[in-house]
Amino acid sequence: MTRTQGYDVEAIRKDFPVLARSVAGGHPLVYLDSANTSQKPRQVVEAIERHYLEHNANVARAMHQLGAEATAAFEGGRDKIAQFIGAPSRDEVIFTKNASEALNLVARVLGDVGTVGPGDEIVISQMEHHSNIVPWQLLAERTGATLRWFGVTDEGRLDLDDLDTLVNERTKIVSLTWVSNMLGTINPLDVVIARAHQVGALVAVDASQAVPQIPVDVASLGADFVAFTGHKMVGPTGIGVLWGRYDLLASLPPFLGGGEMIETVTMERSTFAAPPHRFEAGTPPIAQAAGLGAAVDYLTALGMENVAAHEQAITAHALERLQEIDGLTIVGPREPVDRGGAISFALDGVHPHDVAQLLDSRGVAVRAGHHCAKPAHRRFGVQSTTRASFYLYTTEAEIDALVEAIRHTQRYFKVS
Amino acid sequence: MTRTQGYDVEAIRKDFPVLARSVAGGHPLVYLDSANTSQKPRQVVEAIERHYLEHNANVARAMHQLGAEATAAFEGGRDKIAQFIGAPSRDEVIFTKNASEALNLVARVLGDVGTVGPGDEIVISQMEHHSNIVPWQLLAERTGATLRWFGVTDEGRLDLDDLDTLVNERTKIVSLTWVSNMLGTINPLDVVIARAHQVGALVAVDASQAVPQIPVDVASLGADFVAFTGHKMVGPTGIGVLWGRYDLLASLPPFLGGGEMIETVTMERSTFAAPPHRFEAGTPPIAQAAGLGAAVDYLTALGMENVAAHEQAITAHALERLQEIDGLTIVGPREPVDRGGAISFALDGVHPHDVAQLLDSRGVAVRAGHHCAKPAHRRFGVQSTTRASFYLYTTEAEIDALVEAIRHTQRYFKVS
Amino acid sequence: MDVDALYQEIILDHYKNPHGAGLREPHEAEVHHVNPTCGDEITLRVHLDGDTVADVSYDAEGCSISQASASVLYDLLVGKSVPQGLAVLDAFSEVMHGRGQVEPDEEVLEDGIAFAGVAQFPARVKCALLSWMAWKDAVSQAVSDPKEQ
Amino acid sequence: MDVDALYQEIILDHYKNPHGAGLREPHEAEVHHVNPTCGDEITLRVHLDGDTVADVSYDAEGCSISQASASVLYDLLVGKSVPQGLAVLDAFSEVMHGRGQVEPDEEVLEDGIAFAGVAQFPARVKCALLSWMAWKDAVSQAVSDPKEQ
Ligand SMILES: Cc1ncc(COP(=O)(O)O)c(C=O)c1O
Ligand SMILES: Cc1ncc(COP(=O)(O)O)c(C=O)c1O
Repeated sequence: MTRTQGYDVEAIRKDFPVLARSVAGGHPLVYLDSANTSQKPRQVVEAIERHYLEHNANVARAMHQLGAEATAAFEGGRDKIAQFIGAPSRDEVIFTKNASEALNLVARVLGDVGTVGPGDEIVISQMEHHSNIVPWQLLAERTGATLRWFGVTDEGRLDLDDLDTLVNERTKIVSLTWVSNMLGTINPLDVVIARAHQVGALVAVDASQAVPQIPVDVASLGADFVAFTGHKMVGPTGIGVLWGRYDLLASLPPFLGGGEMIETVTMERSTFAAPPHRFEAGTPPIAQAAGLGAAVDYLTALGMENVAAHEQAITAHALERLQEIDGLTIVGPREPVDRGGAISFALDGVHPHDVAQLLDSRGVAVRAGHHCAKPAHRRFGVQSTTRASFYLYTTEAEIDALVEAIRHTQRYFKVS
Repeated sequence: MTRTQGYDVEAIRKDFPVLARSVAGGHPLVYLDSANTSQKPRQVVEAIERHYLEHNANVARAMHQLGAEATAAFEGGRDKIAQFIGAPSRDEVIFTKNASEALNLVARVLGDVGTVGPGDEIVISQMEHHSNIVPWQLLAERTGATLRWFGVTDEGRLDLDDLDTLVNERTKIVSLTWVSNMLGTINPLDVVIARAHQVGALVAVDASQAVPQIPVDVASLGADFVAFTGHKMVGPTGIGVLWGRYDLLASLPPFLGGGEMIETVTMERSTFAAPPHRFEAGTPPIAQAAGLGAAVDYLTALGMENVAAHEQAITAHALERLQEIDGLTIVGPREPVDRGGAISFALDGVHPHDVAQLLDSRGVAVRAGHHCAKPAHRRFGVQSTTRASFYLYTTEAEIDALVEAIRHTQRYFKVS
Repeated sequence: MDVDALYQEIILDHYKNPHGAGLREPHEAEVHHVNPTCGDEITLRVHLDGDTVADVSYDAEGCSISQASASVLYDLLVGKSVPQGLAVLDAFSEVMHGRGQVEPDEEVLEDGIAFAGVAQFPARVKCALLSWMAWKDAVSQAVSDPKEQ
Repeated sequence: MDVDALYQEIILDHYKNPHGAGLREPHEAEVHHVNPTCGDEITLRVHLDGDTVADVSYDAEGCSISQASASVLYDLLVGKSVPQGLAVLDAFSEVMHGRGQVEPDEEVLEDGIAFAGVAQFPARVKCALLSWMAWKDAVSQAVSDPKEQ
């Protein structure tokens, strides 16, 4: 079995106390739901705890020592994120509440500024998470623009056959996921971005599943906006990130109005601060930014190349083992090539809900349902699937436990 | 000095480790910036820590044991908030990222649904926090509606003289703060709500400074929306609350689109879940809701009547002591009547920034600036003030330390 | 929590051989309900003959619990009067929301007592109630607008 | 951090008696800058005579640091050429962002060296830079559009 040089998964697991838990029935927890949310290492939780108990204050506007400490923790989180994703400037990093808000922010302000109107087109894909579908549907509805989308091939890849007709001179915005949370597919963003920019469209990338798993450099990616979320990258809930090109951000109006995002306010009118603050109304997620900074430190110490290699190795093992099971059909690419660590599957004769319940009774935590990707499910003629997803702490033994629990499920429901 | 029966502030302070800190120069911390953000008791921080290390999972959509535990923690936070504010139904409690998002949510969806247009009026007041000004300015700009406002009397009270002309049949929305974060004023909401409802206007209340300080019962208040924020009520950052009347919420379109807020999604169109989920796109602030639940438990154990009485007593003491200082002018009501625990003041000959800096050098943490209330400052002809604000852990000795530090400041700048 | 409490033999039998499945004519109301969390769906029709539930027909896609529950609903409600049916629904809901503390009445719920175990699995209660909520909705539509359709 | 490092005697003197305060004619550019955090404001005019900074006039409201900084700016920049002035601005900025690690050059910064202590108070750096950023903005406007008022 492939092992990344010097990557010690057993040592890593010690940082995640929950992984040593046992669940109902006394089974050790086998957590295979990391595409849904990742577990948090002690280092991240302690950073949050320390922040609250020792340095808590509001930021920017407080000029006492505690305020300076809290501001350093918060803005330090921004610095760390900027460096982690290769942002040319820290001022391009906007903190939101999650990836969904980041994507909605883009859709709302582009709508407010008149980027799209009747006759204009917005292009997404059939494999998007609902958070990268609904904001664009709502924008199209508000503005009269038309929503179009890339299809998905039988293998679960982005169908680029009609790239040049789909993305055309009417296209104003293209918004695409980097890694599919359902199919696991890693999309070839470069060709889409190149085509979109050729026709003058803006490109937003949903990197919610990418930033946790693979080394990301937004400068070389070349997109205009990149959205992701803290809780999937060993960070806290309650914080997401929107990265945007500075000149573009500087040309856009605010999304939410309130404290921190203004330059000056009179009853008649207000002027607004420069990015990123223009887009951060109200008290920001201060402790969460401190926690996310610790998450970035944690990932950086492991090395994102190593995290990606581990994910790759575990996914290869899982693809191989799962395909040994009769009656199990993987929905999405079956080869560990351009593929992230989420595997959705159907099991003949047992509904995904029931699969998940039986696995849970063996301590194996997976997700069942549409994984916020109903159109992708419909594309494959299934209403729901069971999904196992892996992360930097997942072991081959856990994959083997998954396989054993699936076989148990088949026996329980008498389908094998 | 008045003391609330059985309210043991010294015992309470032991729950807040940061209050035992000393800051630069070895001075014990005197934290008088609670209107900006409150400190957090150990109980809240531990609830967050425990959640992350033992029960972390995504909610609703995860059907394994950990997912059930996380969902119980998150929805349990909602139950606690609902009970704490007297909400007729838990489904009226929407989690946002902060109070600012809650107010913007209301402004955006009322705009989307066409509540206001040209000729219609929105009424706010001159003492609002920017978070209750800017969203309405932006709404007025987007829709052609007119923004109007209540003035403020010389004493710092809401000027109700022209209530009946200001709130008239053209008025569609009235949005008002309950407790001013700058002046400290507690507004007589009942008369405004009665008048607004008489003319058929909706009423939003910014309760960001009220919910932390006084017993709140939204059912008897009678407003249509109430917004507040977790971090000012001994809870975490990254979470706010919008309460709304259920029938009203059920009639409104979504604000942000994405995971969790849908009923069904196809590429062509989507339908949306019932409130509160309709308004909670994406992964919600899960750990923060668990923490906010612990904050509510903490406040409930103290008793909000006791918290309010303590605030009242401390504020009375502070008003008295501060007025002993020559050259100090309080901006806002000088009597501890219908008054919250924030006192803004000017000191002759010393700019508020410099006051705050000097106080900080003595360990006394206050805020200097416009406190996100520029129009209220302009109303009183000052560009900024120094603000001391108190909370359930503030002692009379800390007020005395403030007074001593102000006198030191006057000596330092040779103005006394 | 023991998974055997959830997957009672009766439930698995109804799942494999659902009673009354399929959409039939005549009907006075048709509704479509979805469990947004997992995507389970049901299209359900109600045919009333005066005050009597003459038929309940449905097309459901979902897990064993939601499918079996629709099958049991068919057995329990067809032939009853609307008020009787609503009383059964109340009894069923009460058990479902009872977190395993409410003793089901076999006289009233018949095979439905097998769902008592579901009440211990909060995430599955919505599965068991999907068809019942759909039925309630459909009946109220049929009663309020009996000529329509 | 010792507050005396911040409030040097020189700073307090400039604060009490600001040099060059008030708005004057003629000017080629006028700007208004605000520190959004605290509300400090400055309206600042630049008058160029050829390449020379002939006058800098201003109306400022703010703390001792921001007021004294405008006063020192007046002393340092009036009479210099624009490139010389920008070099002084660079030197001043460098000290301000140096977190107390950058040694100021008295030849260049004169009274401005008193602001070295400000660099240890990150929250106050913006106060010290407010007038300088306004000057930079005004000069670039005056240079790019010399005829405009
Ligand atoms: C009266 C008032 N309204 C609104 C807010 C905004 O709260 P938040 O910053 O948490 O959005 C605050 C606090 O900053 C406030 O004091
Ligand atoms: C691909 C993708 N996009 C967007 C999201 C939304 O992230 P969040 O729920 O944190 O807003 C997710 C995760 O749920 C995701 O997997």
